[in-house]
Amino acid sequence: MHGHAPLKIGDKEFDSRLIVGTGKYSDFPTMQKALEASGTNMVTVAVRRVNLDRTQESLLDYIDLKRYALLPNTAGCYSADEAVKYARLAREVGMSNMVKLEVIGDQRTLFPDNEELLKATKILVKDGFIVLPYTNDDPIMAKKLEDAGAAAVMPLGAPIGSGLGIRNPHNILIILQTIKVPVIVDAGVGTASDAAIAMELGSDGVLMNTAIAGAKDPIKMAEAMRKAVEAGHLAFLAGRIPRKSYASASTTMEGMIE
Amino acid sequence: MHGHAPLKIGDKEFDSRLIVGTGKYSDFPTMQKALEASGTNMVTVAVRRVNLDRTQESLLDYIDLKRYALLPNTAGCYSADEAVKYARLAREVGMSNMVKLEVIGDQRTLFPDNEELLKATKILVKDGFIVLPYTNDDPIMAKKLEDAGAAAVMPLGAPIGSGLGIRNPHNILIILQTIKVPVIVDAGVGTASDAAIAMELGSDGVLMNTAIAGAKDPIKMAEAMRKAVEAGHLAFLAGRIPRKSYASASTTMEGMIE
Amino acid sequence: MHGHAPLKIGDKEFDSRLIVGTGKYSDFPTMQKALEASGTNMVTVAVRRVNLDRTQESLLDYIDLKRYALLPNTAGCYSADEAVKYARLAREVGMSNMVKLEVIGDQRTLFPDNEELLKATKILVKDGFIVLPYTNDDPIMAKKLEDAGAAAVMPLGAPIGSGLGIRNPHNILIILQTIKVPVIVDAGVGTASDAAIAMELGSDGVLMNTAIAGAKDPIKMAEAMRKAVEAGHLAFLAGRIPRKSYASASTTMEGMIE
Amino acid sequence: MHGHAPLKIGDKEFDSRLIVGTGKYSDFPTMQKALEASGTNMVTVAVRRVNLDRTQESLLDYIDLKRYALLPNTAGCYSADEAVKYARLAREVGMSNMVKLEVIGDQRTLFPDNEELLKATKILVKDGFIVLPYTNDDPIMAKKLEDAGAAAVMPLGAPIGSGLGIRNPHNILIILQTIKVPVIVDAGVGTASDAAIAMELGSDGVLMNTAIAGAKDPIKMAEAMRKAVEAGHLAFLAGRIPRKSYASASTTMEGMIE
Amino acid sequence: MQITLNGKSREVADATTVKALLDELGLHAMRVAVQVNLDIIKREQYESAVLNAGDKVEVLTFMAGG
Amino acid sequence: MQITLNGKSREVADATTVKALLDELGLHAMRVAVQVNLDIIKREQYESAVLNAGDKVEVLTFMAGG
Amino acid sequence: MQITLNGKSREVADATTVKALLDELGLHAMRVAVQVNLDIIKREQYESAVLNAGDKVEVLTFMAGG
Amino acid sequence: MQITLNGKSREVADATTVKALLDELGLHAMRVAVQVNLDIIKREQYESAVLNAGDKVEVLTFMAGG
Repeated sequence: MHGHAPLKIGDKEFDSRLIVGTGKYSDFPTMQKALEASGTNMVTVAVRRVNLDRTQESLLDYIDLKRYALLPNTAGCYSADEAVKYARLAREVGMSNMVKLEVIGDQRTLFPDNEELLKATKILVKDGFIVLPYTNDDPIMAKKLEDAGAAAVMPLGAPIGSGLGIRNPHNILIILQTIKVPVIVDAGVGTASDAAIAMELGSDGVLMNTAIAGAKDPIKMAEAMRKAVEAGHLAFLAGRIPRKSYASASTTMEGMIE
Repeated sequence: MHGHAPLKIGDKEFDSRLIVGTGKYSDFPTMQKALEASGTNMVTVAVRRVNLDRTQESLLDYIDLKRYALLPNTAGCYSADEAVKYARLAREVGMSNMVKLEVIGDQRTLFPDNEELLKATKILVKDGFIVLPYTNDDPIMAKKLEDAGAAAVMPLGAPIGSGLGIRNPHNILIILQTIKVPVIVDAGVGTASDAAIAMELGSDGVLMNTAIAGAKDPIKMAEAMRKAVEAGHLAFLAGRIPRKSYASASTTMEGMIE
Repeated sequence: MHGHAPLKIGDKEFDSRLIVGTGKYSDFPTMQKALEASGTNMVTVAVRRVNLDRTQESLLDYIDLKRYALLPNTAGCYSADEAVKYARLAREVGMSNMVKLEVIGDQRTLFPDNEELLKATKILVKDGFIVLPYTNDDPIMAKKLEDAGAAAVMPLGAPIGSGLGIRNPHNILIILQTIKVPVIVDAGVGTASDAAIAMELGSDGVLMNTAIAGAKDPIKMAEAMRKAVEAGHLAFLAGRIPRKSYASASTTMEGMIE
Repeated sequence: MHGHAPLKIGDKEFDSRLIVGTGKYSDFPTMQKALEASGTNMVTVAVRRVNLDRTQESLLDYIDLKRYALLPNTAGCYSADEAVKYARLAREVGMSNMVKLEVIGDQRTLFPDNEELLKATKILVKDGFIVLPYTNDDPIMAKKLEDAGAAAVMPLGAPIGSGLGIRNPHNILIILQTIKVPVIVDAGVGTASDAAIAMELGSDGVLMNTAIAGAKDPIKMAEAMRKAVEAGHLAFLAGRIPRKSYASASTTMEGMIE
Repeated sequence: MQITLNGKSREVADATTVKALLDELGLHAMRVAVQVNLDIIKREQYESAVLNAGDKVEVLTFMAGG
Repeated sequence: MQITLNGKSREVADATTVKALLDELGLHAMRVAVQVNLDIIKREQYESAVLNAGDKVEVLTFMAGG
Repeated sequence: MQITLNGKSREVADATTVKALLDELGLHAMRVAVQVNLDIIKREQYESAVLNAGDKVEVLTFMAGG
Repeated sequence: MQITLNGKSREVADATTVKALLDELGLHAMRVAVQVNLDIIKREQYESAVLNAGDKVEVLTFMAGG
């Protein structure tokens, strides 16, 4: 049941329900400290050409592989074929057979092309990958992805990097009621309460990058996100009070002087 | 500046920015564990007749006074005179000269009667109390209460016990920009994200009771609230990313295969 | 009962539930056409020094007094005394004993100073005025104003000219359940749907100025507002469907080919 | 440009931007009056078995075909093949080659199966139909449907019959910026302001059924919807004021007594 | 002979045409669609289309729907 | 003599009445309110109300406002 | 003599002091507030404050509240 | 001979293997993926895979990304 069992993807269990991206940091040491502060166990990476001039440092020098599982993405891919290609290249690098599968449909919104995404998911699942597709908040598509063998489904809350929060919590809720594999809200989170809201819905996890990397103080924001995800998850488990239109006193009148 | 300095009320500083009520718990041991889990340093209490039959236990047997400051309230008072009377009785009990000043204007909403509230605030401040008035989200009234000597101002987010969250964050924000004394959002919080939102606005603290006591698992919810308040406060300090209508990639296209 | 009987203020009935301000128009002919398009029967005016140089035209040359009742305001007044003075000057001008009573508490928000507002209301009611106080969305204050003899209560939806809409519909609803005199939402409307929402709550009317005068095409927006107020009011009377979390088909499966 | 030119579907122009369903009315005369009050020029119908017992009246006896264009739907179809079959049966009935194409993906939400929907759209466009697909608020899918030859795209605001309004206006806006064919918000409208909001976004039209048929007074609600659609459309054309965090006076201080 | 009409079995004369069936049913030919055994029968075929025993006939029209 | 009219000093004949002032200003008596030194002058007093040197006179009317 | 204690009538010895009453009730003087006929009795007065027949005595303390 | 490496032309010895190329580039074989003319070269083939003049070689690894 969503949000209850520990987060399990493929056969790995993860203590933290927060997955963090490695992009957009001012420098690697800041990224490294932010990852630590976030308490995450899984970080996303991209597959790109090595830079042959020795000037740049390597990302991997700043990621402790004993501490963090790597989740390679297929960011920047606009077709199933291209995404499949990048997933295979990622696997060749040899540190993970998981893939955050992105097939982008439009440059301005970076919304997924679900038709191509489903195609790529089927190919990669058959090919033995643990596939985590980045999709929109369409419960019907979420079900198709689960049926295609996705290890988790990652609906967006809002456009990548927009910080608009969970635009349509009602759809996320319906996705949670519709599929059995873990639901990880990916994209849209702007601040701590957004992450808490995602978890309060019963989501199994949250994935974010810009909200941390783009904050004025990424390390502090990473800590905020760790606590927000835990807070939202605990609140989900604790069972919130119902909303009421009127007040209900927390102090009884009984025992007042008549 | 709000949210930056540690929470200071009168001359006392408080590590936790969460103030918790003691009402509505199923039993005192549950309350005791919830207070612990919340990490609070200040709890609200009411002033009521002692029960002369020995059957009931005493609340105070379950509150470690070395750990928690007591904030007596004037709940159930519908006039300045009555509230002043209860504040003085509270002081006589002799453990606090602070008072959560409530003057209720209507039974169904438990909204404050600001006219009477301001009157009572002036009287009690002159009388040496540290006054924390429970008011609505009216910035003009907040300023009048500050000018009257209130040690903090406690605007409501929504009706007491309603769990409707912060109905009008814009007004809370304006209150924060208008007054200098601590602003503590009191009433309305229903779940963790509500508390986070209150803190993200830059509030100095949050006061709640029903959201914890009324949860299916009050102890877990208390822990959720502790983390949510910390998360929201850290996010405020960290400086969130701006909201944008469109996406901004967290992974660069640079270095892709041409 | 709110929203049911025709809008009646003092002893005058008004066909239109839309009250329009005369400020901020690029020119008087545009204002005149906008007032016509809005279908309003009542327009607000300010009391200001006559300009002694003949260069400027007079507002009143563009307002057909057979068609529009005048509602003078006390805009710009920051104390009960000042507001009372302007109300009396308005009455001396001799076209109306109604007054849109404004006592401003703060320049940046233009929120009302309810304490002074209540004082001024009592004075002016005793003095025979038909008083329409501009207040915030506090149900307790609304009741005090009604008890003081206000002919209508005009809670704000959002700051004057902000176009932020009805920030806290829940409070407007409670005001409607609390008082008997007409409730006219004043300030905050930005576009047609805001006006419709105000009326759907059961309000008796809406007052606006900037939303029309500040639109790119004020005359078109005036017509939009006329229709929006009528639409919202009709929807209130018609009784909307309940909100449901899931779908309910508008077409039956019955009669499909098996 | 959306919302500017008159609503044109295929080669037909429609004065009204409101499309109304014929389902769920208590009786045909009420439906007939509601259609009149709504001012619509196009009504949706389903294709079902004729009832061979003469007891029931026929829907078509209550629809003036000179006044209303018929838009047959494929409600209740769960696959492209089934939807194509019903579209062809509808055409055989011989009053319209337009089709509101529905391919449902899930019974509880009645959300569309976009994969099957796209397939059916391609088949029916090739077959000469004027296809209006009911889809979700995914801009990428909207573009694919336009590219497949859809005459208009009809994104949902919320689940059919839910009355939850436009859950994600941001996506509707992006759809409007992404495609050129008319965008008609279909499903989700609960009351007048929802319809106004849909139009204020710049939509070309709104389609609804339950919001009118399910209202306590369907005829009054139909009139409300007519005005709301017109109001929202006019407001879109008029150009609303920008939202501002603070107030801006509608009355100048100039000319006050010093 | 027996056919199935809109899911219910019905006795009709041998070699009944679709047109004859519609007339017998008193249905306005201009307002229905007819399917026989999964094939849609075009209006111009109503006179020539002869039903056989056991045919599954569906006669549909427009009904209320959203 | 000198009076202050709407904040600006102005020369008027001695013993000018409010009515005379309004006439001189060409103002429609039915559309203004007059205040002299903080006191509102009722319309029926316009003829009898005589201004004194140094009086602060305010003449107001309805202007555009929300 | 009869007094009213927290709304219920009660028999106490004549000239009972507040302190005596609290002792009799077994109440911790450091944790209550006492009001007699609308006047709050300060703690330092507990020994000297003598109750009279018919006095309305209220003894209050902290209870659960939000 | 000339090959194209990550989009830039480069001179390498004839019959250079993928392994040789990586060594020459000083790249950790355990941290890269290699594609030659659209085919991914598995790690176990690095020693046997011989490059030809004009080959388009891509060497990729993990970089920062969200």
